[in-house]
Amino acid sequence: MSEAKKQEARKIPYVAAIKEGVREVLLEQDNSFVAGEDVAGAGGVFGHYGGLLQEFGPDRVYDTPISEKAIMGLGVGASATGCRPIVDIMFIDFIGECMDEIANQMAKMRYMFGGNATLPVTIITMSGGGLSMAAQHSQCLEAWLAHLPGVKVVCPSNAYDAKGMTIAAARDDNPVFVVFNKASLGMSMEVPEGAYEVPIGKAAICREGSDLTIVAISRMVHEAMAAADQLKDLGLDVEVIDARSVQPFDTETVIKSIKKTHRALIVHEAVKFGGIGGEISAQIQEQAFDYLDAPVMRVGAPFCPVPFSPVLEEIYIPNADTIVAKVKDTLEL
Amino acid sequence: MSEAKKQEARKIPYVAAIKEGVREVLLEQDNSFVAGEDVAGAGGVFGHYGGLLQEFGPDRVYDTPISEKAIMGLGVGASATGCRPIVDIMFIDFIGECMDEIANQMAKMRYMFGGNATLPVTIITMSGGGLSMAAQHSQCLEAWLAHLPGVKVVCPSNAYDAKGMTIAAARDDNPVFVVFNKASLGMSMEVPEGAYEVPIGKAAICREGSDLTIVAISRMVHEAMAAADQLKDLGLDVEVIDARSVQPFDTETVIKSIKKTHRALIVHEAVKFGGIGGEISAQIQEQAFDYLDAPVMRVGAPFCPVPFSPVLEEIYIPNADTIVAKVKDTLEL
Amino acid sequence: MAKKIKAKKQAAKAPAAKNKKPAANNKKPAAKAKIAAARKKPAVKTTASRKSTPKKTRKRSGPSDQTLKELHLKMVRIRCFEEAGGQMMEDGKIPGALHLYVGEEAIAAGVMQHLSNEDQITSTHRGHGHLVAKGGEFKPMFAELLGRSTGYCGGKGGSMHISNLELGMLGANGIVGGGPPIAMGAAFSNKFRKTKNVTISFFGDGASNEGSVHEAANMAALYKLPCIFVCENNGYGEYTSQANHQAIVDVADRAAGYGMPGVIVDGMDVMAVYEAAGEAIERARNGGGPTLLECKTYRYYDHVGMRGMGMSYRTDEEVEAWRKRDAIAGFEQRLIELGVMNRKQVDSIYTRINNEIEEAIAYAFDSPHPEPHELLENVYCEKGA
Amino acid sequence: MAKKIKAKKQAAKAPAAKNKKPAANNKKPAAKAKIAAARKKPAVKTTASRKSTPKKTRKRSGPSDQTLKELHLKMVRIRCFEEAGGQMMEDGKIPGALHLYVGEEAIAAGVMQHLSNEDQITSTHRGHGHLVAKGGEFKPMFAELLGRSTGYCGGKGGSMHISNLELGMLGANGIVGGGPPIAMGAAFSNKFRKTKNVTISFFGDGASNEGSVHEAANMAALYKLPCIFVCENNGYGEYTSQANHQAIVDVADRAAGYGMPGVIVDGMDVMAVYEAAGEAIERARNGGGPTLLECKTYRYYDHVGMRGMGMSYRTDEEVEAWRKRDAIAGFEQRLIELGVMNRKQVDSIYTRINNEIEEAIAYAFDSPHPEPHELLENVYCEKGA
Ligand SMILES: Cc1ncc(C[n+]2csc(CCOP(=O)(O)OP(=O)(O)O)c2C)c(N)n1
Ligand SMILES: Cc1ncc(C[n+]2csc(CCOP(=O)(O)OP(=O)(O)O)c2C)c(N)n1
Ligand SMILES: [Mg+2]
Ligand SMILES: [Mg+2]
Repeated sequence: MSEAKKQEARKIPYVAAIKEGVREVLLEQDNSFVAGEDVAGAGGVFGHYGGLLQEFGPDRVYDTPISEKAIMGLGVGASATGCRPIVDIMFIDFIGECMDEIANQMAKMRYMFGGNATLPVTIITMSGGGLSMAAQHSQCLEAWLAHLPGVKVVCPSNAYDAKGMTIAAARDDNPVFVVFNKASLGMSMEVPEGAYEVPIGKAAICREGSDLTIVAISRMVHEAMAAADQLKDLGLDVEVIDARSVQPFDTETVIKSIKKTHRALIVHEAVKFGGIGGEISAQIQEQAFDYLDAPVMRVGAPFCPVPFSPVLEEIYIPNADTIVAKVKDTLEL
Repeated sequence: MSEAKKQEARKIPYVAAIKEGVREVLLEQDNSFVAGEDVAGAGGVFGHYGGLLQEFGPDRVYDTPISEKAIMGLGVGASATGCRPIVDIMFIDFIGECMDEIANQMAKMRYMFGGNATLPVTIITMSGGGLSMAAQHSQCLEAWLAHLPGVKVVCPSNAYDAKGMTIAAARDDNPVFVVFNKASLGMSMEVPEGAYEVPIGKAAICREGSDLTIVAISRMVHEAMAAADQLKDLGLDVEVIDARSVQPFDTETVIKSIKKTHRALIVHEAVKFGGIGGEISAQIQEQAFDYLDAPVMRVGAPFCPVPFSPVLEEIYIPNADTIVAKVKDTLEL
Repeated sequence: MAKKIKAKKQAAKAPAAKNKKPAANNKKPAAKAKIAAARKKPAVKTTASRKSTPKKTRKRSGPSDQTLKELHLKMVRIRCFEEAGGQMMEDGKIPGALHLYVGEEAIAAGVMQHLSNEDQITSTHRGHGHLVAKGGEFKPMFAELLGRSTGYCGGKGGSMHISNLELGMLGANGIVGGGPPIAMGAAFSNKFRKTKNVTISFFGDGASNEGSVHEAANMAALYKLPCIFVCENNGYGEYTSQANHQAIVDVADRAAGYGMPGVIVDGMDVMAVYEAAGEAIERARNGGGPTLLECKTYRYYDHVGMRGMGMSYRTDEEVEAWRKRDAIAGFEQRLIELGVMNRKQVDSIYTRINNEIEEAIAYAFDSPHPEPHELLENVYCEKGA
Repeated sequence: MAKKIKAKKQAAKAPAAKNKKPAANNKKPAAKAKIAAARKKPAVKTTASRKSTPKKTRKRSGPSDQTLKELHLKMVRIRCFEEAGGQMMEDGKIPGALHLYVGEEAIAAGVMQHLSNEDQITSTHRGHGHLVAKGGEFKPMFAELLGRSTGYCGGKGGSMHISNLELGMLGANGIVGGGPPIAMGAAFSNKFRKTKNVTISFFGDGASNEGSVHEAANMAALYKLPCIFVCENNGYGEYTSQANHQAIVDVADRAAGYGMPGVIVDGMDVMAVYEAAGEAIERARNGGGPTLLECKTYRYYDHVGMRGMGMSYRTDEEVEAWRKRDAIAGFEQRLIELGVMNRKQVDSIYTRINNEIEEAIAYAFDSPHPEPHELLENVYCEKGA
């Protein structure tokens, strides 16, 4: 299914877009249900499932015990046997509790069984800092998941994608992680009513430019856009790409852009060392080495846990200024 | 402490070197103990703890239940309160069972507590394929760990390092993962008696060369050495670096080499996408962009789980031929 | 942790930080007899159909006046700290989330009364009370909640990671079920190092469904570790009632499955907690291994922050019924009856503590934020065996 | 899984693949009375001090001749498959590790007798027996053990991941404790889709200490799912005895802590397993929720491979005592007594099955290895709702 046309100027926040996406899935697919900690009675700790229990009833929306391994097992077992579950892991920080179920069961079952199993399960979770929630509630761990053949991972940066990628994920017959960003929950934009898909595996060009390509993930897209404005004043015409999907990653769109701009910077909120930016950087120079006029730059969080202190967290999370500083430094502007 | 001089031509296999390392630690540190599944009575499923129970008694060597979360918690809690535990996770594939204890407790405790906690714990585990053990017993997951500020990760490729890094890890006041390779267990080499350290965070130059630097991890070092021989015949003088430590990573040694050779290839057994090779590649071109005569190459496992079929696994795991083919292809030899 | 702001108006106004009395005392004081009756017939069922042998419900006995006063003081210190901290959060002065312990004070006080600094505890996301009872001082605690460099964690931990290893407090924890494996490890260490120390692991009813708790309990029982698993069963995990997260009434029913005693106690009765904990701790110190001690309790406020009433997931009547059984108010009544203290002395304690708190808050606000260079400090420590 | 080659010489030679009788029959046949006595007083204790109410030890009742024959056939098929497969491994013909089910056949047979292809099971690393009893065919099974493209998993899974979803077999599992959460999810699916199907989760005594089992059991009980947790308690997890991995004797003691019935049964008695499983399955089909069914059993061979005797972690006497209670030999005796079969008929079954196995092995060896292009296939599937 292709992306539906945007219909009218109806603006809703990211958090509401998630809910609409899930709602469309529940309407569309009889064998889908939602299960997670506090998703039913409380409608999700961020309200992104609000009202779904009331609308669809307790047979479609389930509060679970605080048991991430069981939640993930529920997703695996139910999807292998005729359901299309949407399971929720409240914060991506908690996937350590169920990495075995993710890595050794969910991601590998189809392959190990020679194609004999199909797991149409969607996993919704929240990532990112900025809310003073400290080291265990602010992480970006998409790199762990992206390293796992057998699962897909998307990180919608805006309300439109939040809804469209939720629907695309649920329609996909593979396990798909939809990693939302909790600091973006209030960001509003135009979002069509009804169901539409934002395809998994396709990056979006948010701003065209000719001098530098910034590939950004999740909330960093907005910082990249702000940085692009600042860099304009320095005479750099910046193209901004929202990666959207980190597994599969849309290398083609990125390489095409860099062959035009000859310079690349990758920005994510995750710790830089070992983050997905390394993979992207490596791919860029593997595939566009002769086009590069400067080293591929990376901006990510420094090598430490997320600090609680708001003044430290402010320094910790990459932002437009960090991006601009990196560009100035590397390109000696 | 610096590396002790090798004393005499005593060759022992990798598996015995691990045991000697652990034994030296138990002799040296009264507050150390070993705990893990089948490490005591059975001496480890690979025999790498053989005889330690008999020598040190049941107060120093413990069989645990099959409870990886508890094992890791044992390491965290005991190291925070005056012990220097060595805990064993039989296969690195099983760290998914305790990633929360690793990522959210062990790695972050000191930082979150403002330096108030010190965790001198060593974690020993086995990684890698080649033994037809299929998708859940053959993985290389060091990239997950290396992405975690707060832990160190070393991957000894040979018997000498296996012993010396075990001792260095146990003497380190931080959590250190010593990731051994199970297909290397029988490889013998000269190993000194007594205690010595191979420093964490220092790469080793295994072979000097002037045309291409191969940075290899764990067992891939030996494949890289074999590839270097083949490439010599093609007229390429290859330098081989054993990364040894992936966290911290010895960028300095690698960059220095590449500034000499102008070409780089990274090889690891882990799945290429999202593996630590991306990080290394990104760092190389960030820090030696102007020195590079060719794109930084990567060789890693293809994007699928490890297949059981020996014929498929043979294709799956990178080897000297894969490395040579990659070099020929990229450099158009 | 996860904070949910509901649209509904707050039904009962939360008491301000400066209240001299615990929240329950703001209500019409219940008659002595009524309190006693409520305590004898607690709203919580302490017997369940499937209850297994080693579990017992405890009754009061008689410790020294000094002990009684200390128990009381611990509870009051927690209550006042939490009311003040909660109010600061409501006023937007504390970054992040605050999980208040108000209502559950008897557990921290009753357990910690038996411990020295060499005994350890692991705590939860609801951890201030545990730290206060373990000897935590107000100044570095408030400073930590504000993320200041004078805080117990230098501002890097905040409420969810507040800790002090010198006091044997191995940390609040943002991970539900994060504490028990660590506590088990510390208890292992105590046994290994041949100390007589014990480790207490506090965890909630919700946490009891985490695999980590299961593994830690089994290992503790196997090795007969000096580890006490204290389940603070307040009937909810966030907004999900116990009935919606497990098919049992008593978490203590799980003890038999590990081969350790399971004990249920009225968590609103500090003496009952004190005695049951004392017995378990003594057994642990003497090599008798772990105990699962379940304390039936209640949190007066919401999962996060200070709203108490008008919630969709629980009734105001339920809150009121529990508040009537307030551990502090009831205990004060008892102390006065026993002649251990009089009302004036009780009141003066609140005055003193609230003054201390006022001072500590001022200190915290005056404290500097961490310097930028601190960001990358203490990720690792310098090597050395 | 982890294979440990010990230096000690093998004390008792393992029977070759071509044995027409189960291993136990190679010994001097024990007298009828002796077998019966052993069964009445099994070496395993089925009563424990902390046993809780809903647990019971089961006795035999009377199903049809047809059922008895099918139970017997299932066990013999497993035994013969395992002996043959084990021998192939010892001969170096099977790559990787093989965990043999020999000795535990009564459990797979007794449980699976109640299931259709629409009922699911999750298995363990010791999974061949479960698949055979669930209807697995020898040809694709041997082919899978050899990693051939005609195997159930196209050669990509091998022994530890052998599976067939059409048969409702959701996979052997290389992860200890990997199955129960998946089984719980499948049971959830059965309930959600309003089928009458059940899911069985097999797991070992060692696995019972994994957090995943705890979480799955709690969730299954909470939602009253049609899920039966069958603990195959063979007294060891690898080389560690139960006494060294948990402080309890009966894993079924854990059932009460989830609010589900716990049942202990002699896992060497196929009728006892059949009946206990039948009751649990019927309850589950009728909406009565999960059961924890513990079967006391024994693996004749080592954790991996075919060595049976002369192990450092268990005595030969122990092995012999269990072999004397062999489920198949005993059941054959009983069937002959009951007149359901005679010795000749029994013998002819072995002949037939061993012929079938011989054929299947030849087929497997003749089968092609996967093609290189298959390496990257089936990582994902084509999209489509
Ligand atoms: C592993 C994990 N899962 C989920 C959460 C989110 N969470 C924080 S507190 C909480 C409820 C805990 O309930 P309980 O253990 O009963 O403690 P209480 O809050 O009642 O004191 C939840 C689900 C978390 N922090 N960690
Ligand atoms: C998570 C995990 N931890 C450890 C192992 C290694 N291992 C494989 S089988 C086994 C023993 C399992 O014991 P039990 O559950 O009793 O099953 P049994 O082998 O006795 O049938 C162990 C420790 C594993 N495969 N997975
Ligand atoms: Mg609770
Ligand atoms: Mg077992």
